[in-house]
Amino acid sequence: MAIGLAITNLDEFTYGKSPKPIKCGRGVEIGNGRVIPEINFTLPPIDINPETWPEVLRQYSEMITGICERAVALGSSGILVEVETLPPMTVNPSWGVEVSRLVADKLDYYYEKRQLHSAFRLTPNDTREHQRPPRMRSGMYWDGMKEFFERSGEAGADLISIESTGGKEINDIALMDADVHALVFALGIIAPRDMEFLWREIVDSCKRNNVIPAGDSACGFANTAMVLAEQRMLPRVFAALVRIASVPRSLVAFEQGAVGPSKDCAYEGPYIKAITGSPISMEGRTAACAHFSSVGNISQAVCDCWSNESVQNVRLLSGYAPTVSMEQLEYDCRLLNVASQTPEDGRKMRDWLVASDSSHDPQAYVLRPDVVMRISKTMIEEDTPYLRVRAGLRCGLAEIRSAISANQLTLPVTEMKWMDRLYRQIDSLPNDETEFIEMMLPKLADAPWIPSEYGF
Amino acid sequence: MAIGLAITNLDEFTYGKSPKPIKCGRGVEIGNGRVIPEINFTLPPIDINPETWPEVLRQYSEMITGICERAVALGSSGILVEVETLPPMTVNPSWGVEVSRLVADKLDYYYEKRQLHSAFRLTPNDTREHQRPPRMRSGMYWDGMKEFFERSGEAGADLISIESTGGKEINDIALMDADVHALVFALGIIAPRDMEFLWREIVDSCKRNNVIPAGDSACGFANTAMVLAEQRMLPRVFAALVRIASVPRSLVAFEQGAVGPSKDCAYEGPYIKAITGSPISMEGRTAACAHFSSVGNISQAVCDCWSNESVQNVRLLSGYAPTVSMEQLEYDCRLLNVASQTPEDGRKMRDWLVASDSSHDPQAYVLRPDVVMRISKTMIEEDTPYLRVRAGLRCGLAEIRSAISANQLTLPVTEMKWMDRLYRQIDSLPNDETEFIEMMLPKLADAPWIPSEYGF
Amino acid sequence: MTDLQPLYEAILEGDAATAKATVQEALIESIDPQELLDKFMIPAMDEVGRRFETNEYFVPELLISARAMKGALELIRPKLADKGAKPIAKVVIGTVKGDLHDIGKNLVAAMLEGGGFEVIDLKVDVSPEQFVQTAKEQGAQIIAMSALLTTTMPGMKATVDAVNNAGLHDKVKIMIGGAPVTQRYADEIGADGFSENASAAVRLARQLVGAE
Amino acid sequence: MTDLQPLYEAILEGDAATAKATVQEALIESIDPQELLDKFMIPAMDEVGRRFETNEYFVPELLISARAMKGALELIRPKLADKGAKPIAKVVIGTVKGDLHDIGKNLVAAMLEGGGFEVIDLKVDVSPEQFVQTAKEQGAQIIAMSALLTTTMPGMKATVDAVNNAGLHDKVKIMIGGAPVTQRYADEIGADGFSENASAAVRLARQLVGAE
Ligand code: B12
Ligand code: B12
Ligand code: SF4
Ligand code: SF4
Ligand SMILES: [Zn+2]
Ligand SMILES: [Zn+2]
Ligand SMILES: [Zn+2]
Repeated sequence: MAIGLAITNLDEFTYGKSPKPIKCGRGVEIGNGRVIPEINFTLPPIDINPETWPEVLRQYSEMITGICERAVALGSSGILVEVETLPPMTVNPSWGVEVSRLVADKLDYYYEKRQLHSAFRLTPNDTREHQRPPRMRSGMYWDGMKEFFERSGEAGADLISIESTGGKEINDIALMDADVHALVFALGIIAPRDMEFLWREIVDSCKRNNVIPAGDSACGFANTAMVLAEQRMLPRVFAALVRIASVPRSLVAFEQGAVGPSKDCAYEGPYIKAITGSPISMEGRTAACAHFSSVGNISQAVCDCWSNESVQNVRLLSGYAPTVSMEQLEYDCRLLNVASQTPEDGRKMRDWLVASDSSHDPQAYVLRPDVVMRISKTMIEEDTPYLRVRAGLRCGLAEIRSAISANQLTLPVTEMKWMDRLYRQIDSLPNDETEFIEMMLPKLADAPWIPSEYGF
Repeated sequence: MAIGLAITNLDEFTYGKSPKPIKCGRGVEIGNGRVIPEINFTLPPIDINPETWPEVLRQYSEMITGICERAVALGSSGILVEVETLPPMTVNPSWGVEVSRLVADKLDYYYEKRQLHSAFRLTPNDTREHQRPPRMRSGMYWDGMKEFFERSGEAGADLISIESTGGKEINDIALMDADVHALVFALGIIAPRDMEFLWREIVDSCKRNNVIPAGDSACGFANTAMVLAEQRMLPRVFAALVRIASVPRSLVAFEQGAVGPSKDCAYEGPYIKAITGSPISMEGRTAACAHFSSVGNISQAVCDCWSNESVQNVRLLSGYAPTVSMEQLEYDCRLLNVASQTPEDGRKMRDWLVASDSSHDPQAYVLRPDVVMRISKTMIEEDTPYLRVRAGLRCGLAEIRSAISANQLTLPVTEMKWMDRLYRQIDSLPNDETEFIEMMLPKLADAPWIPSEYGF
Repeated sequence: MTDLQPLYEAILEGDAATAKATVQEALIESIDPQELLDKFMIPAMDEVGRRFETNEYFVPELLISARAMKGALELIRPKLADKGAKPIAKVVIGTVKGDLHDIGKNLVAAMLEGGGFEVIDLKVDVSPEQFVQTAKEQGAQIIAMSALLTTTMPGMKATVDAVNNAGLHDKVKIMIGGAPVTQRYADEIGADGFSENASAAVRLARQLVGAE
Repeated sequence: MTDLQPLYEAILEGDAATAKATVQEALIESIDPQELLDKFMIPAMDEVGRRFETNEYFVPELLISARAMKGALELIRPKLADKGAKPIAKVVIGTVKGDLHDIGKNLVAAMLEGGGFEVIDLKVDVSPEQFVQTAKEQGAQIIAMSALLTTTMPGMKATVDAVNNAGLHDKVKIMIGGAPVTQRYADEIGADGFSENASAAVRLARQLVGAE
């Protein structure tokens, strides 16, 4: 269990550099001085079935070829390519393996013929919630996932990630009601239990297959809140707290052996980097194709990979959308890497990225590197995910409150009343985890989850 | 005729600031300290006819609403909106006016209800080449254009631009053969003659309608070359020279009374800014949706507006593509504007933008602010467009040559032999314009153009 | 006589206890339940809707008010003349086959209920057959489908086709939604309506059954 | 005997004068024209194509070589046995109605000519009727259309429909291209082929007429 932060000096908390860099794939280094693009892509509207399968493969081939060609044309020093499978490809791992292999082979080709450095992150889905309520540790969905992990080497993966969803059944309820207690139960109690189970399996499988266990994303939790806040369905300040509350959960993957880069859509990445020292992938304005956000620049401040999250293979005026993303990411990385040729200049760039967003939205504010370090510190002083979530929420809300007083952050008037509501809810969280669990179990008796899947 | 550069100090040649700022539209200032986004958008595949017209209007309404909503949500301090009409809307100006009015009304609405500052640039097409060979000064196409200019006030335009094509008949030939003499004839002799004629009309019309004449783009000339170079159809070094050769032509609009901001796709903008002091709009990585380029960052170095060029109204995972562009542009501008809070820092950012691209491609190299200033200076020491083009090409090629020797620029080996070829062609351009014209007219006797339309 | 303004306030604030207590008192005092509904409860929900549309209220506030409304309604419904209490129409809703994104669908369902519709929620991963069968059995007037994945969108077309094949499309209107769905797609597959968000979904549903 | 290697070099370098001079000398020396073609000229153009595809050559070099080839070919054509000299097929090409972007179309036309096709170039802004009429009159085997504007793409469908209506589609294959065009669009409108670029267009044309 971590006792101190891996990064203790704010000056050393910056983009492109992390205390524990990674070498992977075809000559790629992550977190060792340069930010590299992480490019993601997906299918346009199409049904996935045996009949459409050849077309699916054609599309993946078209996408990865366009991407590699553009990366070569721009003289990229290296790219990270992610394939996040679609559910049918995980339920039927042979499909997933086939698509992945196709991509890996192309990367080999471009490495040999055109000297393009690359690494390949494979992200199988968490399909366990295809059953409702989900079964987390058995059944056909879990079997499919396990098979896929086991075949990740065959699939050509250099890194494995997942956006796991254990605890989301309760988190969804928490979001709809902006209910802090349910949120803490989801992210502080049951999600970490599932993460421990899941990541032990993944790390073991990675060892057998010589693949790097990279990290997990609280996407189904905190990004859902972010997207809802962006649609004005939830208060932004609540979404900011959900982000903080997701940190202890995502950290579990690293405690089990993940080494990064964390997933692009894990906007909790800066916390992970501060705590563990592992490199992180992040996304922001370049991911506007996938979701709008209020952290377009600040999300870049301490990234090691810079991503577009995901874009469909649609035709734009210049070419296909994945190729367009590739170009944008490469230019963004070029700029960051030129700026960081001296540490002082790199920090200047980082601070501009931070300053350009941090006062507009509490979700941006809690990604400020100094704020991240302070909140992370209070969190890891605690020993269990529950206490860490509680400490993080307390500290986070206090940070937001004092930023507002100091005019460093503006909050829409409609959200002001939420400050007190949230404070009261956080304040009433008991010290004792068992007490909290006993308080919550009856309240969640009717919720669509199976307590025994989480060891209750 | 200009005798000196409007910007003589490299330190004052930077983004967001120009010697002759513009106030326009609903509280927008351009070139007065802050870079603002210029957002462009166009229809997805659809035939334009009376039957589809309601759907066309619905699409424009959808696009501008999405854009304004996002700009408000991100707290934008002001946007420039461009509508570049499609040919049927210029041939039938009532259609063009209707679409423009719809957009202008939405901007009024968002200004009044949501305090969104905005200005509206209307860019009717140059449809004269719908006839081949084109008639430049009479006929139904020219009549339609004149009518549209005259109705620009009614259409709600704050600024008028055009991407005029006079001389392109010859320029197209020059590009296919990489023929410098034909290029100089197109851009140094006939294009400026047409620009003088056309922009006198536009400026007069603008005066009558209280609209600002903004500027023209050598898109049909230099961007065609750029796109062809990007597709490896033309040498990059040739495309760089085409860019330089286009400057005297685009300058004519300003000599006739245009005041900027020049068009986004006029990558010759930095030259225009150095020479005239007018603010410019530029595009780069954010315009990858419209065309790939090798100037994604450097194009931003001295911009006053920052654009996406054009994107179709297609659905991406987050929302419609124009809304996605709006978000990306706004974040880019935020970053630039935060960085330029002190002049030194603004220059630092500018220099990083420059350094990140300038050594990769001669097209990027000739956009280096110092190079721009040197080439601009030799150009305006001459009195006629022909001599300016000749001087610019000489100086430009010499700059590229010495950059290569100094290892400040790498050129693909396949292009090396072109350096000498181009040098010989440039070197053989006569001092005397009349001599040059007499040399060229017989060679172009079979070309698809009408000399009398250019006063021959 | 009981002051009834607190009923309005209680629904607006989502205070179910006070709402129910006020209704009970009023019923003891024999105040016309129709008047309670028309003068206080419905205006309160209208105000909730307005605040939500103008971004003064967020989803949690909307849901909590809807629950207060529901609680109060349960008390007066038995006492109401039949006419006022009938739902506008029955809606069968669910996410399409393979799609587990249900937050949007849940919101649409909640808003439809708040808007006076009876909602039969088939939850997630619903096959065309299930939609058709339930709509038939329950005599529903609307089938509402949600999809968030471009790869599950074809399930919408499959359902429209199934409805057509079952000869049901003259009795049932089909509405669709979800982030990747567009009006164009709705037209293409022969759905009767599409809307961008949950509030618009209620207006759309009203239009489809001719209630607006 | 004349050294013929300079003929190969001249075409490769696009030196039309030398190419023609060498051919003339060779013909005086009664060298078999078929041998000139097969051993020197065609291999030279093949090498030009290879260099273009591998980005060693740019368009100007391609065009200038094609012109040298054409000049040399004109000299030997009258002396060739009929069989070798017939074009593979006739192609009617143009940009669709309303579209003036012709650079891509011109390249495709030049490459098709270089690849042994006879090309009838209707230039720009070509109506469906013009395509159909010309194809009929000239007995063409291929109609090739180019569009760069999303707003003119529907002209491709209109032309396919016109070809179908004229009962011509069993005699003529339709190929399309241009930046916004996709394979999917080609399938959708019933065109027979699409290609991304000019070199691929030649391969496609060969396939369509069964020459490959
Ligand atoms: C939350 C979320 C999840 C959560 C879902 C939680 C839940 N219980 O629903 C989790 C993490 C589980 C998840 C999983 C997956 N997701 Co997801 N997810 C999202 C996310 C972030 C937000 C969706 C959301 O809830 N929005 C908020 C609601 C309120 O909006 P809404 O659904 O659009 O609904 C509104 C309107 O559309 C409308 N509406 C909705 N339904 C209906 C119906 C009718 C009849 C009408 C009239 C109106 C209407 O009204 C609603 C309210 O205003 C989106 C990103 C995005 N930008 O949308 C991705 C997104 C949809 N997911 C995506 C993906 C890829 C997946 C996964 C496949 C990931 C993976 N590889 O494992 C899995 C698939 C699981 C499955 N089989 O369905 C992609 C889809 C890409 C694609 N090709 O289609 C998206 C777009 C993310 C991205 N940018 O890549 N996801
Ligand atoms: C050059 C150019 C022009 C020049 C055209 C010069 C000329 N003589 O052709 C000028 C300036 C005149 C021009 C005008 C306009 N243009 Co323009 N233009 C371009 C540009 C920059 C490059 C096109 C080009 O020549 N590419 C190079 C060639 C070699 O590539 P290609 O055409 O794709 O061809 C290759 C393949 O597609 C294929 N191919 C092509 N045809 C065929 C046919 C067959 C059968 C096959 C098999 C293959 C094939 O092989 C070719 C070689 O490899 C594009 C930008 C872009 N990103 O493409 C915009 C672009 C096409 N233009 C655009 C627009 C909007 C216009 C105007 C409407 C602008 C205006 N508002 O006035 C006018 C319209 C004029 C008209 N009625 O047609 C938009 C289209 C947007 C839309 N909604 O569709 C584009 C995409 C620019 C943008 N990003 O906004 N344009
Ligand atoms: S954030 Fe947007 S996209 Fe990234 S993955 Fe979550 S849903 Fe899955
Ligand atoms: S550059 Fe690309 S897009 Fe910009 S306008 Fe020219 S063609 Fe017309
Ligand atoms: Zn995710
Ligand atoms: Zn992701
Ligand atoms: Zn342009």
